[in-house]
Amino acid sequence: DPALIFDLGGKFDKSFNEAAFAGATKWAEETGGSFLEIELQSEAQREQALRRFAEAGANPVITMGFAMADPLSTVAPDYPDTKFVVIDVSWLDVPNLRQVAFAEHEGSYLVGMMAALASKSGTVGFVGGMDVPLIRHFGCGYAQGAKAVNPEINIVANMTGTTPAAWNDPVKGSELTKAQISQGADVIYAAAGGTGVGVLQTAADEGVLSIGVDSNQNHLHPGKVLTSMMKRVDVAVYDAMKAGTDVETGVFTLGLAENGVGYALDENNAELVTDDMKAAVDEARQQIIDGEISVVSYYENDTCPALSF
Amino acid sequence: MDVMPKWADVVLIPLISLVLAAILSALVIIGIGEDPVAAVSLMVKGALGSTYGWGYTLYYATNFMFTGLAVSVAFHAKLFNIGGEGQAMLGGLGVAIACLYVPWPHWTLALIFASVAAALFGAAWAAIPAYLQARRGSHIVITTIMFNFIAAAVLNYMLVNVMRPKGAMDPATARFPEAVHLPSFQDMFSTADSALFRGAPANITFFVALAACVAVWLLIWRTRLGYEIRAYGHSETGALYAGISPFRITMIAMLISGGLAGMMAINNVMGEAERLVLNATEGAGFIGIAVALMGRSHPFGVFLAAILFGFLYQGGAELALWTSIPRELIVVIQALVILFTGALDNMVRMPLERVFLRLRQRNG
Amino acid sequence: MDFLTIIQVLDSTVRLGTPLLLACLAGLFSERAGIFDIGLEGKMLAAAFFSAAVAAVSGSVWLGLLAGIAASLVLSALHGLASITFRGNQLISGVAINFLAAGMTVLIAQDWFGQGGRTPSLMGGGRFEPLTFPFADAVADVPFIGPIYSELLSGHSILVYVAFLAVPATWWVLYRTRFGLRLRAVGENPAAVDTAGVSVVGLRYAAVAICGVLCGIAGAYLATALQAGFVKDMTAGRGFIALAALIFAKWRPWHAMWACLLFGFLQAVALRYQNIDLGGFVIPVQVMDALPYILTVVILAGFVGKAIPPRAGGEPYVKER
Amino acid sequence: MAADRDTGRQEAVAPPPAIELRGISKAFGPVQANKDISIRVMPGTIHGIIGENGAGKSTLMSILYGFYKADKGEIFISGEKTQIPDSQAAIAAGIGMVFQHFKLVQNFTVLENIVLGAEDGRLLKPSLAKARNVLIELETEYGLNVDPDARIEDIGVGKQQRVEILKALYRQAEILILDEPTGVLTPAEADQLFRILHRLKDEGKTIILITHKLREIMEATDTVSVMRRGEMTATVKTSETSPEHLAELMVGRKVLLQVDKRPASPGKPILEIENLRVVDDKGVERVKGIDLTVRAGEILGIAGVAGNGQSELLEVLGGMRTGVGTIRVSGAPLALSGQGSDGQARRDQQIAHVPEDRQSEGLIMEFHAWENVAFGYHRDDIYRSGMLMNNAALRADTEAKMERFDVRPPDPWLAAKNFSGGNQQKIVVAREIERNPELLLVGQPTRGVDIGAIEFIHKQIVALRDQGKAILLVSVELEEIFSLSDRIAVMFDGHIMGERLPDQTDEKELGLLMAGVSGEAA
Ligand SMILES: Nc1ncnc2c1ncn2[C@@H]1O[C@H](COP(=O)(O)OP(=O)(O)OP(=O)(O)O)[C@@H](O)[C@H]1O
Ligand SMILES: Nc1ncnc2c1ncn2[C@@H]1O[C@H](COP(=O)(O)OP(=O)(O)OP(=O)(O)O)[C@@H](O)[C@H]1O
Ligand SMILES: [Mg+2]
Ligand SMILES: [Mg+2]
Repeated sequence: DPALIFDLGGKFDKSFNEAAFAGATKWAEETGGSFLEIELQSEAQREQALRRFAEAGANPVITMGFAMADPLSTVAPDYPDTKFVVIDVSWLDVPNLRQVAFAEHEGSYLVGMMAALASKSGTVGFVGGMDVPLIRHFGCGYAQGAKAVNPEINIVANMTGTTPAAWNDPVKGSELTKAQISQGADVIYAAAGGTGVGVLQTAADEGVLSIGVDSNQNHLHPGKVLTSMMKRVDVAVYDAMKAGTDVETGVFTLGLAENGVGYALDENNAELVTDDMKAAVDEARQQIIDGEISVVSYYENDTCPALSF
Repeated sequence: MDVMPKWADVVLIPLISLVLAAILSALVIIGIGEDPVAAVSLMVKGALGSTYGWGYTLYYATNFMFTGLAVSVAFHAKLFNIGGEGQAMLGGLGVAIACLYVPWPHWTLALIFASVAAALFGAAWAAIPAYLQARRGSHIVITTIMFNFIAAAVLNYMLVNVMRPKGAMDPATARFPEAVHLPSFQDMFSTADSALFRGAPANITFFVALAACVAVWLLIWRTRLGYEIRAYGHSETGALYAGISPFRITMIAMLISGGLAGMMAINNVMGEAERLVLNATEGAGFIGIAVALMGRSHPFGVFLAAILFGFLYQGGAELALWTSIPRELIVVIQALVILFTGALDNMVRMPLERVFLRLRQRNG
Repeated sequence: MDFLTIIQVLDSTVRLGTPLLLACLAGLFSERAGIFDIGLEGKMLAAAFFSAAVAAVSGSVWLGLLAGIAASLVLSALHGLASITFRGNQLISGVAINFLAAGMTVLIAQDWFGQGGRTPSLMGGGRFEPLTFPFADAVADVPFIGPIYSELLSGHSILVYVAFLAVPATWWVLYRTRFGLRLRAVGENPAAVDTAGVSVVGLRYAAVAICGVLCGIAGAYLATALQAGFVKDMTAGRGFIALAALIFAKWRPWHAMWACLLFGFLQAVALRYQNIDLGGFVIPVQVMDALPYILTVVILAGFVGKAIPPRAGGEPYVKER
Repeated sequence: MAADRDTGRQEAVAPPPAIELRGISKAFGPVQANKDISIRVMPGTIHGIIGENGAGKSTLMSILYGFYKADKGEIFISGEKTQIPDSQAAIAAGIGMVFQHFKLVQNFTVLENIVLGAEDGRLLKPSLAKARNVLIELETEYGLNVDPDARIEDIGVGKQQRVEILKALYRQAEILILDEPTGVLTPAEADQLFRILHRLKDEGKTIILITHKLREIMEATDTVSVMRRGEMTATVKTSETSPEHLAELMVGRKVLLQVDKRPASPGKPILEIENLRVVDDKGVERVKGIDLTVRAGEILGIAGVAGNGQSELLEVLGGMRTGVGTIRVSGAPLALSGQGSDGQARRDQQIAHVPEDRQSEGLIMEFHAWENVAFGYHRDDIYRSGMLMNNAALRADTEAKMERFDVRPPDPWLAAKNFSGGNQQKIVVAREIERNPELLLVGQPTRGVDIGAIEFIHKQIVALRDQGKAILLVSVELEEIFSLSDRIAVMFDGHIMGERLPDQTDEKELGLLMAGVSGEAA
């Protein structure tokens, strides 16, 4: 059986763990298979879960999040017959490891464009969860996309906090949203886990648009969520489980070309996305795929050309 | 004067309380549609049934011993230090700085100096609330709560903006050099043909924690300083009468407390993760409050309570591994254990006392 | 900072201060009666969940509010049982209640809704809507007064007004009624109350129950007025901040209100002014994030003298052993 | 008088006792506090109860007042069997009680304390207004004046006790129980209390009075019961007994009621105080420039109503408080603030201190007896072994002290709180006297202590004097001042009103001085 290790946020984090769980569930429903799973509670359990699942014969062992990189680099070599999969890591040199990274900045770029196109005020917002590089990475792509549409655009970016509570504080998310609205923002992108629930809610209540993250969150407030930046963790997990022990190892970066990231369009936001918007964004998408536009990753030198944190 | 023999108070009551907590936990497990017997035996086997399990149980227990002792020492001076969490975070910073920026020739030296650094950083973080309490009367409960939040911000800043290796996604420091690797139980106890404590994070710090228990016991019950701390804790006017300076005791008790909380970092940062991550303390500072209260602020009690919580953590991990029981169940079980052994102990004691009184009257 | 921004910050202050205020008053009743309560956080959380859950299921926010209060009352009763009837350690009991609420809310939420420890989003009658004062729109453009009336005073959910009315009400109950006199007495010297022929246990349970009701309203406000549903751990430490505010206020109702508004204000300011640019040097977001806490310490050290808790607080009332 | 005729008529119809207790037993865990106690208290009388510390007096009265529940036994009020499960029932039955340790809310006003639990109606204002009127009536009727709006923490213990009595009267108590009411009163206050009690008695109220002072029993009561070790050993008519007899009944042996002491032979000055001024925590000046000298081999007694600066004087001398002025001990100046002015420094300078409040200052109630025996001296080398404390030496020392000072039970492991007041005091006195200090400060050495223990403690103080040590005694008990002092200074409002020799003055003169009427003027 495959095994799935969720990160500390838990499998219902309204974010990528939940997406992974969705992918795994889909696989299980389709194949009738079953999988082992654990929601980590502490740092020390990372290695523990890897070893225990590997020893129990689980294969592949799928793990979530960049924090697994370090434990994987020590554990995976001990179990050469087990295949490991990690999401959000791309820099390890371990033979029996499949590393899946997403070009979140590219996806964020597209929704940034849509935000700028939809904005009437010339101000758009970004609400992050805890201030960590990954979230800056999201914000950075978003800002670049927005500026590509409107170089004069004003981007209000906020982080919710510095403790893990920042991922689960919808009340603070609401207040940040209200603050951004009062600063003129009329489209707000939330990359903040459970806090984002508050952002989307308040945006809907206050009559401005919001942008969801990770999975398709358009349905949360139909007609009020402009789009969602999709990060297809569910697909990555589903594919890995489907491939089973034969899963291919190596580094896989899923960008726009691979449909690993993208923006969501469905009946819930159909009315919000005009044909012009769609055309502009799709064009940019193709240009990025073709290498005509390069979206700078925050990781490249820990700064963002379009936004300062 | 006491109605009950001491053993009943120390052994029987906690045992009955634990059983009650277990029964209620079982009901909760049934409530979410799982098998309580299987769950409990999985926990016991997973946490205590192998050296591997013990290796995790004792690792967690080591953390809780430090934070529990920290709360206890302050408690003896009637200071409620809720700041263990922040002090442990800062302790981690001290360890990381000591391990990353000094080329240690051997882990023994590194351990000594990292301990000192951890204690100093933790103590420094306790010093300001202590000073404000002693000189300005600012309530230490509020200031230490505030300092927990401030510590989180400091750590976040340091890891995101200063100590993170360039381009790394993880808000964490680089891995510590091999030379400061602390011997784990596996390194210490495994032989060529039997691998004991395999992969478990318990390490030499456990013995440091044990030594800290003994040292705190000596300090509190055997030294003049400990005598003064206890005297001050029981009666401030009494301390004044005896020429014990409230300022001095408040400062010293809080510095020791903060130092102990900081020293937790040598277990989790230096011993386990071997790098400093954002979430290093994981609430151990708060568990320390429960551990100290349940251990009645006595080092031996703290030791036992820490083991109990270590067991719950590791047993909970096993549950999480092999069942799909939500991890919040463990939180509920912890709550019930704290409730019954800590807050509702009189519910057991009162009837038991009546039983013993009757026995006594019959015999005498 | 222009006038409108000030209004908005103050508006935000009111919203952020309200749950603090309700929890703080809750703690005030309990602690004034001599029962320390660090379980405010847990009670709020339980109330937040049950109010959202029942509101989601029934579609009625009022039923949700009642359920939230009931859940908080159950935990209050547990605290009372441990600390009044069985004379246990009040701090431990509070810690246990916080853990219990954190765990049980998610367990039950998962069991009921299967949405990962969340409740479904509340729609329509499942939420407390903002109350708009008469003529709020009409006067909005009047300079100065207009925004104050239409933005700051009007447009909050009814629970906000309940919270702020609870301040004079608390003051009145505490200082103008027989019950208040006895309540304050039992927190100072329970033996005096006992020998005066009044039940210490009864009074303390009453206080703990009031505490439960107020925490219940606080939780319901978070989940059904500020938000439209429950998210795990959504109280995010507000119970502890409320406790800090209570000590800050030296256990007095009007001071409690100012303390909570101060905390709310500091948070509101910090939220709005992240990344302040001081001529090239950008203040890190972490500093702004920690600012409310740093300022609290500064204010506490600089301006607020020693806070002396109710004398019998934290100690169970034991006549004979 | 009308009252006389009343009693005459009632006797004719043989009235039932106001209170009758039958077979009351009460155990606190293993301790049998009351064993099968029966007692009858006639209406319109003052009934005294005496007994050693821990004899069970307070317990018995607390049962009558519904504070404790008896394990066994019956209570009859005016001949009717009455259940008293709680204080409410006791109040309803017309019983009022003034506890040994007052049950007042410190930060409430007098008025609030009085109405607490006896409010009419849910709102406070009318209750308070009504109580204020009743209070004024009661005050004029009994001369019990206190400021209704003063906070309890701001008024003296004497006033606090009046509040307790007013509380009972406000509830229209017909039966009033007073547990050691005079322990904290000045003679004048005590006299006034007894006048009030007699008035109440004349009105037909029944009074139970618990006290350790035989003189009060002899002067005030009609009947007296003696308790010993939880049992009621005797009930006698006061007119048919004597103090010596009662003391013997109480303690089980003959007791010397007068301290046997030789005249002093004072030597060189040990303690010299010049122009000492002390300000208290609230910023009020409590000692306003006093000069005093105590010589080797003499006891200087400081008389005064509580709250006139004596406590602050002792605290400065003991290093618990700062002051300004000059103090020399054996010629060497004492630091009065800053470095070297704390209790440790005082002990280094051969000053020992029996503090006024043994429970909150002199002892740590949770500590074992053996830990308390080192309290304040815990840094001494004799209690040290290497870096640690030498607990074995401490325990040995404790056992020796317990034997020499007859501490009961002689168990070093017992916590201080589990000793009776008298024995707690013996531990403190033993610790301080056995240091053999040059100067001994003693505050209220026998407050609330039974006569057996008083006798013992007094003897020890005199013995230290006879070794040529200087002793400064502060006491509100004039009797104690008279029997111990070689010289008496009276303090009033922070000033020394005058010095007298005990055989050249009397209680009346001292009483005037204590009230601020200077000797010359009188
Ligand atoms: N609250 C209590 N809990 C347990 N035991 C108690 C309590 N109060 C009193 N006792 C026990 O009851 C006995 C009688 O105590 P009590 O206070 O009635 O004595 P007393 O005669 O009033 O003494 P004193 O003259 O010192 O006031 C004590 O020796 C003690 O052992
Ligand atoms: N809470 C208690 N638990 C156990 N024993 C107690 C308690 N309170 C009092 N005692 C016992 O009561 C006895 C007498 O206590 P009590 O308080 O009546 O002393 P006391 O002589 O009256 O002192 P004081 O007159 O200063 O109050 C002691 O021997 C002690 O063992
Ligand atoms: Mg008594
Ligand atoms: Mg007594």
